[in-house]
Amino acid sequence: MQEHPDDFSMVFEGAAGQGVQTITSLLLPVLRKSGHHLFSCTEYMSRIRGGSNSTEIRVTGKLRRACVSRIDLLLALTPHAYERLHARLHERTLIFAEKETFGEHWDGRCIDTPLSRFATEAGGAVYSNVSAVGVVLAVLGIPLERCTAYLREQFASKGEAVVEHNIKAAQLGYEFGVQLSADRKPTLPEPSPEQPRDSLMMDGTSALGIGAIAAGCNFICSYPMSPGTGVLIFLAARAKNFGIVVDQAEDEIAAINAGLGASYAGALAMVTTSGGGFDLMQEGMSLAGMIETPIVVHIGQRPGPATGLPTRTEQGDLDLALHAGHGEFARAIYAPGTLGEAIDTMQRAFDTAQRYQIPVVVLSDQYLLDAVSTINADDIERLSVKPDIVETDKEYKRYAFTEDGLSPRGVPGFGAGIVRVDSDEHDEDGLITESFEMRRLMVAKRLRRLEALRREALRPTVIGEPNEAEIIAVSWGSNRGVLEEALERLDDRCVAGLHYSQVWPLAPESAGMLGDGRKKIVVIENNAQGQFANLLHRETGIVAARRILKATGEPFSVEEILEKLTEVAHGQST
Amino acid sequence: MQEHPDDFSMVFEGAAGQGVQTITSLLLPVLRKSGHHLFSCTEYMSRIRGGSNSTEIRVTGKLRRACVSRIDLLLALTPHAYERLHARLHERTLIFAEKETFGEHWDGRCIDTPLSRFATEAGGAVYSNVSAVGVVLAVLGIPLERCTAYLREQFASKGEAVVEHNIKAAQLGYEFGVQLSADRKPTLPEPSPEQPRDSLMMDGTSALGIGAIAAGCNFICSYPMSPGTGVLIFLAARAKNFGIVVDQAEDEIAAINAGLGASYAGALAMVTTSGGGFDLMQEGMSLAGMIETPIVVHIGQRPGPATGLPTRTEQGDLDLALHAGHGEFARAIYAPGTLGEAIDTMQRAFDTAQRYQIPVVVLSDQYLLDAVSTINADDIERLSVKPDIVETDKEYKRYAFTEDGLSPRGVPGFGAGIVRVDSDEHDEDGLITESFEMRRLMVAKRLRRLEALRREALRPTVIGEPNEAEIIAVSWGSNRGVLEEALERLDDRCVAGLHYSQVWPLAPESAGMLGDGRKKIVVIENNAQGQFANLLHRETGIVAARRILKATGEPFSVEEILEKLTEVAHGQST
Amino acid sequence: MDSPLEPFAMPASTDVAWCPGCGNHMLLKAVRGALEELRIEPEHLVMVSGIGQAAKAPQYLKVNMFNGLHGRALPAALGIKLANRNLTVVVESGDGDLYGEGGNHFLHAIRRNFDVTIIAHDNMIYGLTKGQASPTSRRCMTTPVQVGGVLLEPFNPLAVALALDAPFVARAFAGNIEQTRAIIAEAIHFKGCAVVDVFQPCVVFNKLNTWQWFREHTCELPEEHDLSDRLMAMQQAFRSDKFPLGIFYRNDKRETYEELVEAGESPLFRQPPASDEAFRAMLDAFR
Amino acid sequence: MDSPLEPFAMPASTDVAWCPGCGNHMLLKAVRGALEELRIEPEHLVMVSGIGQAAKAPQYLKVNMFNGLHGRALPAALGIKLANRNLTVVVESGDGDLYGEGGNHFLHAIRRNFDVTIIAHDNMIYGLTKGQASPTSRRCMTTPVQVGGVLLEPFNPLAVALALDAPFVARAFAGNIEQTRAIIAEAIHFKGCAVVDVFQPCVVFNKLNTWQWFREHTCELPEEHDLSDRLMAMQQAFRSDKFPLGIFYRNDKRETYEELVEAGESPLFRQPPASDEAFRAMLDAFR
Ligand SMILES: Cc1ncc(C[n+]2csc(CCOP(=O)(O)OP(=O)(O)O)c2C)c(N)n1
Ligand SMILES: Cc1ncc(C[n+]2csc(CCOP(=O)(O)OP(=O)(O)O)c2C)c(N)n1
Ligand code: SF4
Ligand code: SF4
Ligand SMILES: [Mg+2]
Ligand SMILES: [Mg+2]
Repeated sequence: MQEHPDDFSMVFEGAAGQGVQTITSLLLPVLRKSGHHLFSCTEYMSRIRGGSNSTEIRVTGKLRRACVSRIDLLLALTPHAYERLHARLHERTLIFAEKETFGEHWDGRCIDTPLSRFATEAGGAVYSNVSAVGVVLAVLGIPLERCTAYLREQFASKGEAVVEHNIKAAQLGYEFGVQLSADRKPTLPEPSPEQPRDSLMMDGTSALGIGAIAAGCNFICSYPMSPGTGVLIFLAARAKNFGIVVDQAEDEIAAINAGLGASYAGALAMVTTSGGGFDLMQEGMSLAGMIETPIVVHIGQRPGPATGLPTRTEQGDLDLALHAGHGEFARAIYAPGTLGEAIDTMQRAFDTAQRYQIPVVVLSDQYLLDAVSTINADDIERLSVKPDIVETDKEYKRYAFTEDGLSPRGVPGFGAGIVRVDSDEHDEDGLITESFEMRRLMVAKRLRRLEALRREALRPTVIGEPNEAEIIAVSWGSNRGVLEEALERLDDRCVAGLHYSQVWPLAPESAGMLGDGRKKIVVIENNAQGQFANLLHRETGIVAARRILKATGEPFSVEEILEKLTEVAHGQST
Repeated sequence: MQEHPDDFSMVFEGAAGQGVQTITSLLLPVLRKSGHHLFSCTEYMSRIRGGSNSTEIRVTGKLRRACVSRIDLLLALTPHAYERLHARLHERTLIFAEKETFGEHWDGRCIDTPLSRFATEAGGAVYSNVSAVGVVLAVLGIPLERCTAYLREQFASKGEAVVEHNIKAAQLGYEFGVQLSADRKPTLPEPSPEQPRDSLMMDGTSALGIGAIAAGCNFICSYPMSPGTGVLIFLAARAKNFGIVVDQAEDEIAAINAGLGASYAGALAMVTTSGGGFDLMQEGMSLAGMIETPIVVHIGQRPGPATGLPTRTEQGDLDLALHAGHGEFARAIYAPGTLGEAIDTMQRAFDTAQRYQIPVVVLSDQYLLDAVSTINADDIERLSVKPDIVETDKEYKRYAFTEDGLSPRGVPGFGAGIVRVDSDEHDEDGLITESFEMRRLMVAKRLRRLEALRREALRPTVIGEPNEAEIIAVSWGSNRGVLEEALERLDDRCVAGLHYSQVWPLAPESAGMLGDGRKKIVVIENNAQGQFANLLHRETGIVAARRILKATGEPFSVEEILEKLTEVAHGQST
Repeated sequence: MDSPLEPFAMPASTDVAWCPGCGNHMLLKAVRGALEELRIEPEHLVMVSGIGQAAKAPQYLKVNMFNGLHGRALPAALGIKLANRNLTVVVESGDGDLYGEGGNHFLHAIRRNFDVTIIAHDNMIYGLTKGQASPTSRRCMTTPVQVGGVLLEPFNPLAVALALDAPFVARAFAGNIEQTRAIIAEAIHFKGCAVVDVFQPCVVFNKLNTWQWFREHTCELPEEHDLSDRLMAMQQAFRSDKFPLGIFYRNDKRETYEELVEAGESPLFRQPPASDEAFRAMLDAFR
Repeated sequence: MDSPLEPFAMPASTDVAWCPGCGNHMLLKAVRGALEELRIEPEHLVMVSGIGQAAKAPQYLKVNMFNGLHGRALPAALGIKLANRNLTVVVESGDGDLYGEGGNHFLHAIRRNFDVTIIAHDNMIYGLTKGQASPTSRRCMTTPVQVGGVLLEPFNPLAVALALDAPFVARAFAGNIEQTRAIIAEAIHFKGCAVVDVFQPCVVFNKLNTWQWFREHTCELPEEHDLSDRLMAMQQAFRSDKFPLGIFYRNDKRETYEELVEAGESPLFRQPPASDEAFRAMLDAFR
């Protein structure tokens, strides 16, 4: 029996190309059918073959949205597994591996699992991973049939032989697995009876893509860059169905300028990239600010500087997003932390971009994008996002002065007017000007909308009872799940949490919600310097007493945050 | 007699192509020879011919480094002068213009000055500007001969006829000027007897160029962009003399990457640009941070966003410079406010870049770059900046771990070793790594130098007696001169000043020098939002009570700052 | 400027920021003449430009205008065209803008072959920034940056366009206003990516390539030139003794990008958002 | 890897991140063979690359390495060469890196004609980012982004290089390791900007342009090919029935950029700073 009756954590390790992804994609649906709550996340190297990647699957009694360090079951396809993961193993971890290749660290926890033999028997080395699935199903006590139907479906297109090989491989693994002595077999958490019927399982990338489609996105132009590419692929796959124009740009500069051209002409446009690509979009951001043209920019963060660790996670580009582009203009930045927030904030991003005629950033990271969890279809709401466009008349002026600084937006070819946008300082007509007075008015016009943006900013999500607490732990973006779970496990009324899914502008109530300086503030971030803590300081005057930071390229685990918060809580009470 | 006996301000206005620059370049040396203190600055439109540009020359009793609004003498070559400058005229302003073209605003202050007639008589319309010089010399009571020798020199290469035409034009103007009734003739400030012999006159661009050459800069690769191009031209003109490799890049991305390549190979490299071009260099900044390779980046700021006002001034790119490039790495940012500071901080920029193996930004603006003033040659000190390079041996590791995070820097072709730099996360050898532990160490290594950088940061310049004052006015970059003069004129012990010529990291004494929150802080900046005030808040916790901001594209005048500070001072005492 | 009743005329008060004698004035006339000839409606035309003297051209016509960033006219034009295929899209910018800062987009716009007309104001200099070498500057010309003279081989826009199989490649000289107008009209009428490099003297900064120089160094394409022969066109593009003027190459068979792109047939601003049904159907895949 | 006594050999423990069967392995061998043949000293060689699978190549040789940003190998190489002309500079990167993200630098590096060898690992795909179209991808190939197939005309690196008068233009196929080695050796030996596009199958993501495909679609240049004739080279570069291998064009008469640049004859790191005298003399001009 595992340590936590309510929480079983499995890790599947293998080289790129060995099919660890297949293991997960077979196990997850089967486990879901059994009514379990699932969470899964992935870490992988920046290579196509070889190396050592791993996926964690948590089977839990209630919905979880974070990874744990603890591994209850490890299935290792390469000898690197031990070296990379040993610190996460515990005394009773079940380790499935082949003794022959596993190396010197073989010990009592290891179970010699002849996967390559099974694979060869089944039809070839490629089937190792499916044998592994068989082993795991048996160990978890899930009937093999639940999987075989699925295997048939998945591989039908590849011909009967392949289907049979797969099923054979699974069977061999299964037969091996059932022999595991009962006392080593784990007990999974009770399947939850009220697991809702309409639950959907997806990764963060899909959630963002769904948000974009929900918002009516009909134009995306981007240059591939991990981990931002997924959103491009998601939309490309659905382009025909939803009438989305998809263009792969020659570089990121082209991408954002094409996005702005499209938006000028009335498209609901977005681009997706990562920090390095976003560097190249800065001038485009500035242009969006100047010509008051909506654009949504998704940044899938990864560790920098420069190329850094291309397939890892970090929250190191907040400062960059806050200040991207020269000169001064309004923007908004969302940073979702759950599937629901991803779908919701992506829609808000389009809506905000349209209504305020500004560039809007959605800041995610590799961890969030690749992590798989579930959401209820019923909980997915569509905002009504409309391109905020007017039909022009002969007298139309693109930058007509108004009280709130927002001019009705026309597009070329809709109405009798002429629509001019200019990256130079311009007059109401959009024509170049050198007048200092016009400049003064236009600067004020462009910035005035910041007030309304601030008023509308999303309030942070409250976790626990901040009013009663002495300590408030703050997270943003992908760290919502880990903070929620750590606080629950900490179970100490003296510590509460706040999660920001919009990081600019900050909700005006922030200072109050953070206790106006009377509480101890702990900020949790996946970066080296505490960029959000700095922002909170600047915007609310509140200084974080403690920054819990990590910039190794890995996400925080529940245990890590729990440990740090425990430390802080103890520090407080003594 | 003018309002301020110690301060005479002349403005020369004309269309682009009419030779206003020539007027200034003839008058300044002549006035200097007479022993006057001079300050001059220029504002111009983004066009090559036409429009209306103007240059201000101040003749002062002591060294000044700021512009005034007040115009004591206006020489207008176009009718736009009135419309653009009328608010700056006073009751006794001498206005020289041609009645025929000046338009409806002709009044008692105007003196009909037939410059075109003189020009035609002298040899053609192009000589109007030289006639204007003659007029002004006469009015100021400076013998014409002081100018004719200079004219001969200047135009010798164009042939005797041109020289004669020029002299004739000057004479005609002079003869006209001497007729001005004595009571309207201004009295210049007394020439200062101890005007040092070795005083040099130059603009900010030249000062930065001199700083670069003093530091041993031997490589510049840049793409033209106003107002940053001047530094490129300055170095190109002296490339042969000083062995500087000059390359005009195809774009700004190429520029910074070539700079980094050169620096990697041992050059003392810089690039120059403006905000929009710097946007494109962000990824290169990030690369510099990652590969720990020195580079100096000069940003000549101008009003954004986007193309904005290409020939105007602003301090709107501080936030950008502070956060440029994705990921986290150390940098330093200088922002000189005088010729001396320009020469000094440019040298420091090279020195800091070399010693800390980081990108260093020098943040100037159009106003500073184009403003002409004087400096004593004796006051120009050369720092010894050496490429901090070691000869490598076989075992050489580019990123060897050391206590302070700085590894001895080798260059290819010097020694028996191999020098590898990698934009991916890397090990001590500079080879790509996927190790989380190595990542952790390298992140710490790259950031550790921030402590030393902070310790070494330049202290702000103290103006007046901050300890006694209740109010401290803070400036950075090009606003030093205007703050100094306004404080002097205010002459109120309750207000003192602090000027920052390094804006990142901030001098650690900052909070103390700002009175630790016990004084009223006023921050003066040429931008719309108060970016430096935000930085001060974030870094010292001190909130500016007042932000004096301007983002019209024009610099602050002494009068403006004086007025605002008077307001603040009165607000304080009542 | 002339009567505001003319379709593309700006108000008389319009201040044209170009120097007297500059080739841009004539080129503007040629463009306007071509637009009038083609009877294009100003509301259905978008002029796209970057930054530079040339790039100011769209400011002087009464048309929809996207005056974007230096070097980035082409991607913006692509976005506009893909968002609304009914619009006629014309890019006008400088040699520095299109071939220097924007060189990469020039390559990939041609590869896409979307329906756009690229009019390059080729004055062989950076005008707006006061006279540095541009990609098309001739060897040895000195400038304040190129103090020892230009060292780089001039960029050959026609040869590069031909190398990438641009379906319409032409050169004009603003001094021949009639020919220029005719070529531009044909280029705008052409369906696909049409490249027109137009020689345009900068009378202030380029003292080498003057009106006179261009007159002396240009000629007509040879009589026997076959504008369907890409290699022959290339041969003419390689010439540097004299620079032939005219349409070098024309290929009506290349499909345009927007014909190939599956979505976006009707203007995107008219496109209704995904129906709730379709949206829910998409979600079903995640059950 | 092999004996660490060989000049370019990495330690045996070196983990090569390429897939088994990938063309990069053979290309690496060819490059190494060329370097050994030329007896270049590793300390005087700098390999420069961008980001991608191809761009990892310099990690697997014991040489000075500047592994810079995606698309930016060429400007870095320029800076290196100008800072120290004694160094041999070789750029190795992918088709996406050099012709996509870095397209503008490709154009202007050729215009400069500095002494560099550009080895493009042309697998007609983005390998590292898992299989999107690259600039050289053939029409109609489908990928997760190009779901309806590639719509753009493939970039023709040889034709573009020839259009810009690159003085050394060649194509190789990693499958012909001996020819590849020979071409690369000649290219490195050549003084000036040498462009070598090397076909290199990506066995994981490019299911269209396989080893087999390349074998079937390549051929030798015709016997009568005159490698001093640029137009003839262009004609061969235009071919798409089969892709000829070999040196298309060679011109030994173009001066290199660094010969023309006045400063920087001795390595800049050895250059003493301006003497105080010279410095003060410069200041005198401002008196
Ligand atoms: C990113 C960026 N870099 C540089 C500039 C400065 N700049 C403006 S126009 C121009 C060159 C203009 O040359 P060209 O395109 O040939 O146009 P011309 O003025 O000659 O018509 C440059 C370098 C800029 N605006 N933006
Ligand atoms: C600025 C930037 N944009 C995008 C990327 C992501 N990226 C890395 S490699 C690559 C393409 C690789 O293709 P190619 O150059 O052909 O090399 P290959 O992997 O095929 O050898 C891309 C798009 C990046 N690292 N930096
Ligand atoms: S600077 Fe040259 S290109 Fe610009 S308007 Fe004047 S003459 Fe024309
Ligand atoms: S992904 Fe393709 S290019 Fe990259 S190593 Fe594998 S086979 Fe080679
Ligand atoms: Mg030009
Ligand atoms: Mg490739």
